[in-house]
Amino acid sequence: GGDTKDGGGGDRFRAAFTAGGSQETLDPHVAPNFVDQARAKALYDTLATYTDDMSARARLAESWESDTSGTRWRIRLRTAEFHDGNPVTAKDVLHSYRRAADPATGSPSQVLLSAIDFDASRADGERSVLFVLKAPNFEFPTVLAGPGTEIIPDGTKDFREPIGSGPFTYVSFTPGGTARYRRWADHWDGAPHIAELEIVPANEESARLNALLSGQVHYAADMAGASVERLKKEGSTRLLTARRATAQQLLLRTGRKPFDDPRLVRAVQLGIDREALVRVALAGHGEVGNDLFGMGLRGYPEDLEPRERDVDEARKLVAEAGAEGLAVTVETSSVDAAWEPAAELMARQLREFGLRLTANTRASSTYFSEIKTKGVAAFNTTSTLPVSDFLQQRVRGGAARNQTQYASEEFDALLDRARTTRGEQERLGLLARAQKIARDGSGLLVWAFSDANDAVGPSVSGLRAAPPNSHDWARFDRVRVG
Amino acid sequence: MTGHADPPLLDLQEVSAHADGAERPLLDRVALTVVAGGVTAVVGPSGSGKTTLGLASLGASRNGVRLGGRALLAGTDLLGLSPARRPAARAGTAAHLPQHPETVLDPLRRAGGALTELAALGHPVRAARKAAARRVTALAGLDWEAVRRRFPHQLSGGQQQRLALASALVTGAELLVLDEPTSGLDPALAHALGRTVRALADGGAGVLLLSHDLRLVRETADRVLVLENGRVVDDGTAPDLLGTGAPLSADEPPAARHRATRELLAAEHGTGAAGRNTTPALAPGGGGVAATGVVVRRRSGDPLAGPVSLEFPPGSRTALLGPSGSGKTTFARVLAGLTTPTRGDVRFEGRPLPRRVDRRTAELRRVVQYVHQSSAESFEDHRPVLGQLAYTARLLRGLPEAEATAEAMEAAGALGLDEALLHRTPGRLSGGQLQRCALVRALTAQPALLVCDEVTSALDTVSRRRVLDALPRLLAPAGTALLFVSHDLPAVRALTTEAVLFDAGRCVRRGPVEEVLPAEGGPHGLSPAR
Amino acid sequence: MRAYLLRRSLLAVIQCLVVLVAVFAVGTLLPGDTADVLRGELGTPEQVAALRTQLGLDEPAWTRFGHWLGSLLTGHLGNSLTTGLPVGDDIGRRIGVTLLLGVPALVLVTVVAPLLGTVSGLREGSRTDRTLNTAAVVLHAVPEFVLGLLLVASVSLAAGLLPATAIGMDTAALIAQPAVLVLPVAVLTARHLCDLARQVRAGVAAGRHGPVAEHLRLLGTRERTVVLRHVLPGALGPAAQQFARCVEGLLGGAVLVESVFGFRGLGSGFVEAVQNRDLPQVQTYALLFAGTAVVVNLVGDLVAFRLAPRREVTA
Amino acid sequence: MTPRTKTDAVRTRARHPWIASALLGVPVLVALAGPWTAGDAPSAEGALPSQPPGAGHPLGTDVLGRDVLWLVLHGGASVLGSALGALLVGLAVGVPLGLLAAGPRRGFDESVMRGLDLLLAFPGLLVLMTLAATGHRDWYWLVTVAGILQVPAVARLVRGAALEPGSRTVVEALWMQGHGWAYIHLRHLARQLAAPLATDAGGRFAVVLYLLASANFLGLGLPSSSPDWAVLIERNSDALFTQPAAVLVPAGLLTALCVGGNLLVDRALARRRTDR
Ligand SMILES: Nc1ncnc2c1ncn2[C@@H]1O[C@H](COP(=O)(O)OP(=O)(O)OP(=O)(O)O)[C@@H](O)[C@H]1O
Ligand SMILES: Nc1ncnc2c1ncn2[C@@H]1O[C@H](COP(=O)(O)OP(=O)(O)OP(=O)(O)O)[C@@H](O)[C@H]1O
Ligand SMILES: [Mg+2]
Ligand SMILES: [Mg+2]
Repeated sequence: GGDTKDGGGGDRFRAAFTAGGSQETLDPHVAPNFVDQARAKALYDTLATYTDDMSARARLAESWESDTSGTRWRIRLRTAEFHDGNPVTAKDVLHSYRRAADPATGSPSQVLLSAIDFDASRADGERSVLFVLKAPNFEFPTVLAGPGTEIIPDGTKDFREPIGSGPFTYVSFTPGGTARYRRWADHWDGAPHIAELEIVPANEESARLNALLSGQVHYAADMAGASVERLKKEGSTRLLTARRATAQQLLLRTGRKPFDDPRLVRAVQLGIDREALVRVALAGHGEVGNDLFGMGLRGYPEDLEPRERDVDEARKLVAEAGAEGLAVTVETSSVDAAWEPAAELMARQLREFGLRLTANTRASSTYFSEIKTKGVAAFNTTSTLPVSDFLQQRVRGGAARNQTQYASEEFDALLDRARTTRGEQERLGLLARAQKIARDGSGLLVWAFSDANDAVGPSVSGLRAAPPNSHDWARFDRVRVG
Repeated sequence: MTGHADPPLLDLQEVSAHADGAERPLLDRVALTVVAGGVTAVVGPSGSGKTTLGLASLGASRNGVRLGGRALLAGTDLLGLSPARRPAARAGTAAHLPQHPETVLDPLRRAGGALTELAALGHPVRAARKAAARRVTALAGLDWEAVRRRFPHQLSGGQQQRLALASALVTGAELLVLDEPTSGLDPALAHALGRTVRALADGGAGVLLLSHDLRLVRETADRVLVLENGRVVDDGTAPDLLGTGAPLSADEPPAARHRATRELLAAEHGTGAAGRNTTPALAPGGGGVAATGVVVRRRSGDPLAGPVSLEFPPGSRTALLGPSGSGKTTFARVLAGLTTPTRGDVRFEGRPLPRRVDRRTAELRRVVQYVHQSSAESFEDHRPVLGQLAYTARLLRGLPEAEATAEAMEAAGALGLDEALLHRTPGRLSGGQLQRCALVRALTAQPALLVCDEVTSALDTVSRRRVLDALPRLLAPAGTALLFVSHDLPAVRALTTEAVLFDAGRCVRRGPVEEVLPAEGGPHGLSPAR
Repeated sequence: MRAYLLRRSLLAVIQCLVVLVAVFAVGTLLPGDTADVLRGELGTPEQVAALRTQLGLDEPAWTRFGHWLGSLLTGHLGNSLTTGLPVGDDIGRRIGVTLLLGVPALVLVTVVAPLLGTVSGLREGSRTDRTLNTAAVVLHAVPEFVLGLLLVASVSLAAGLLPATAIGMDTAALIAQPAVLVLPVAVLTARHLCDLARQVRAGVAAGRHGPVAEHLRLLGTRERTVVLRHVLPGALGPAAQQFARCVEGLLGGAVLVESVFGFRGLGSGFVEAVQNRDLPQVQTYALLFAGTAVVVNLVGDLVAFRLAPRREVTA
Repeated sequence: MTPRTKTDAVRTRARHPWIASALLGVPVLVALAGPWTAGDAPSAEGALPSQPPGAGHPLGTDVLGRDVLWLVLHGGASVLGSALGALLVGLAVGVPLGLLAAGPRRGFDESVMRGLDLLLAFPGLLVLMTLAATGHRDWYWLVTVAGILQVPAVARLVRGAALEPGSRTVVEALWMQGHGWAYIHLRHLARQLAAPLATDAGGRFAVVLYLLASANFLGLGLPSSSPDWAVLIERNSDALFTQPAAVLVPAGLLTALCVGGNLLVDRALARRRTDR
């Protein structure tokens, strides 16, 4: 469709996202960016989805149940069809999960899915799947909602003309370019209200903002600092602000000098001025963090005291460690606009108690792969995830994504116990205990939670603010225009 | 001849010219007329204001010169118009041949195109322009086919001169202002030019001729004015004022002509033989500068000069003669290291000199000095001349600045240049003054060989006499050999002992001057013996 | 002339090769590779290693370069590491966008710059000149994105006259809706236009008082002819070089304008390719840019050669 | 008789270029005197970022919550220094190369120009990215590289402009008179080149300026927290509409600088032409 009339026509909805460029595919299992998720949500369904607090809610799955050990999970599918008219069956689910669990595919959920013993798992009739896990896990349902676990028809390898069971059907797509979809009237959850959906790339924030303000798009994802201010002033557009959506972290590598000395880790924890960081680096659009991931999510220990700044104590700790005047380099990049101001501010704050912090700005595209091996301190952000997943993947000793090199047998044991614990309350209690331990020693400092902002045009209804990764974020089948 | 009822083509009334900072006016209430069909000539010593007058008569002036009075061109007072409106008043009515034609030819335009374009001024019909361009090219003494596709820098000095003349003629103007039209031409061409000018006048054009070439003036002019220090000091018909060209008879009443006129006439003849008498004997056993087997070709392979082998023993005086475009300058430039020969080399005391001047050490640069044919272009235009002259002795002979300046001033004085002149920038000197400056600059190097390319072409008879007299004296101290490239046969006779005749890039005759040159007063050409 | 052209063309090929080798060498100096970029934050070491093998990145660098060069000789530009598709596909799409921006800008610059430069140069020191000249310098000195954003805010958002961005539009859509191009082309043009116009202005101002021009006036040539046939050609000599830079700048993609207005042209494509460490793609871009630069320079040289003939005598 | 042949260029001579001088003078003054007039530390540290002008902050705050006025007063010297430095590097290398290429040696001409073509054909962005990635992040690297990147363009310009004056009679006469390469090229020819070169340098200054600024986002050169005007513009670009002062004040100063400088250069050139 070459028609590119401005939005507002009623039946076509255009949404602008930061895109990944020419590397993009419609393969839902390779979904590194938010825009991939938005596209996947249009075309595909997952077995479950996340609610705002990251607990799992059924979607294509009608229900799930486990045996008492938590190793065998039976999933029952609802009646649903793919766009080509074929029903969604257990076979499709197994194919999808097998594919996503293959490291060569590159699914973000690969680590979680690799816990499934596919040789033992099987289809149990047309609409029922039996998953057998390699180890018991009562948090398994959250895996079913993970990104990169979309259900594709059995045997699918090619995604040039993708077929899914989502609310929209594929029309056209060029990598790095516009993706077009049409309403699918036969979706099990009811047909979308809009006739067409276009997801357009615009990497520059100002371009997205201008497009929204001039009515060229209805939805502009990922608005930050100054744009948010401008939108607030603007008035006619509406901001969708998901509070505490992104955990802003400072990773201190406890496996390396100088942060192998817990006194220095503690000094930094005590010494940084989180209020100031939120006020300046996040321009006030966030909340002070308590060095724990997942504020407001299921499993977050709400009862912990907030960290109070204590410069004297920090200075003492630094002196004890014999590290006065020690130069530390923190890795940053332009991946997140808050990092460089934060680094600058932290440098000033750390100077107050004797540490000299300098920032090393790395190229954004290879930042994450570089900090896996390089440096002693680095910035990082994580958007909303189930707390247990986060702990499993980032904090557990030896986990692939554990970048602080924290290793605590006590913490690992608590996590293991939690997984095998059936009772929800009991399980969350164990998780809370684990988190308390990790909070002091893991070197993973969550210094703030920043808001995530999207904006919609004046004619748009049916969208609400929701954290990225959750079900309602960037979901356009309930949207109305006009 | 036209009747007096017609208004004159050009009528200058009380024209004055003032320069910033000059104590006396460059032109002092000059009046003159040029009528259709007539040739009015202005003669006068170098620096008397001829060029200034020529420009003023077209309502123009050089930088820093202010004009006053009235210059009526075909009845219109040019000086009364704003500068922007003057070109339109001149278009097709008046044309100018400047004294330094090389500076006014557009370096980016081929000769043919530039001429055709200028033809538009006098030929509204497009078709006629090409034909007109062809015709005037022939009239100026050039071969259309040969020059049509050439850029100005691909032409010899004389050819540039003729091209500039052609551009003046092609506008079809009724009034021609010709400033030294024969300065770069060989005698045959100069003679032909005289006939052309006369023919043009007879055809109805008016000509204002500014020249030091008294022979040309005699041949063409109806009326002659003598200018001195910006004032008209003598005025009359050509025969009355200039006579026949024979030496002045002693019994003529002094009052008949002004002193300045008499000086001009007196200097025309009897060139001092002093130069030749003082020629030292040739040093035996060679030495000095020698060119061996020099050949110059264009990139395309066309030969420009050579093969030529010549020797210049210390103290020798050689003339290099030949028709315009015969390769004299090309050869001279090879000696100076300005043109790289395709084959052959230049040796000094048996050792080859580096081929390019920038590869020569100060010591070796001193060996051959060269005075450019277009001497006016060889100065930096933003600094006073004196400083530029003094550099030679400073850089090449290591003299301190004060001494070098004094020496340059002395040499300049010997050539008739006032000290005051030397403190000006080159743009404020006359053509003849600059030419002598260029000579001073080369002389003060005290070279082994001095190559002079047409150093008398811009000089009036008086200045020329001074130069010819002074030159041998100035060359003597260092035993400098002289290669005198010239069309000026009397000067050649006065100055040199040996002569080389070039034609089409080859040396066609050589020997003592008397043998190579035709007898004095004979035919104007130098017919090469084959 | 023909021999010269032939020699330069041969040289051009060699130059491009040298640039390619250099670009590749530099590319291998950059940290990380495509596998790192594609797997990003969430990639586990196994996933990255698997991808690396799959992409052939575990081969030595020069073997890869050899492969790429080999396929280039057979007329294929190779496949992108990130998409697995022929690199020509993506670049082909982007060239259209860049040409749509660059060519109009180029035409504008070519026509308007000599015009403004001449007008200004002929009236050197006058009010017109000072106004034009000041405007030119201001436009040139204001950062491109500030200019772009201010234009969008005033023309598009406040006045609603022109579309604000080109996001989501491909070549066909742009052709169908050329109004989108107006603002970005204006921003692109502004900078180069000013550069070139000022260069022409300086040349004209210098040439109009030169001896040749004065003499032509003395012969009665009309001012227009003096300017058009003599002064302007003389001024265009140095400007030709500036013009060559401008062609290069416009055809090589304009990263800033592309991002402000949301275009997907060669400029952003190249940045993306470098960020993705997609060396086959980077090299193809480099080849394209180097080729453009070499050709543009050749043309610039020929023009300069004609506008400033050398005194050549001997071989 | 009153003088009549006055050209418009002469007329301007009478008036002093107050406007141009002020345009150039104010930014230079701010750059040089700024650090003395403002204290050592920005006042009211840790204020809200990107606040419009108000009490305590006459020009508002920047993205880091620092006082824009303080930053502006402190950030001129580095921007002028580094841009001028880069420009000088470009000129110092480019001008002699261009002059050499315009000289009589064809072979040399070809090899220099073709060599520079390579540099011209090489994507400059890649050079910057590589520098950043290989750890050469100090400002002098950036200044040098930004300067080197200007060399081909400068050299080409110089060569093009020097070809014609370089083959004039006067140059030959100067050689013959014993002048060296340096005098002829750097004093005599440089005068002829002054006009195109000065015009180009005026524009190139802006180019270098923003090249340096944009390199900051690659992590090159000055730290992103430095008060440098160019960095300020770059860093605050997102807030152009909410806190315009943070962008427009430094941008205005830089623009004034460029405009003033260029106008003065133009005048000087015009004056030289009429004075001859
Ligand atoms: N701008 C100027 N300022 C001061 N003096 C000048 C200026 N222009 C020319 N002159 C002087 O005015 C006088 C007349 O110069 P002009 O060129 O008219 O002489 P000329 O008669 O043509 O001499 P020649 O025969 O040597 O060409 C000379 O002495 C010259 O030095
Ligand atoms: N650069 C060039 N390219 C092509 N032809 C040239 C070039 N320079 C000179 N010529 C030609 O070479 C021939 C010899 O020129 P040269 O200047 O040596 O003559 P000349 O004897 O000095 O003449 P004149 O007496 O007119 O000064 C002329 O026909 C001229 O047109
Ligand atoms: Mg004269
Ligand atoms: Mg000659």
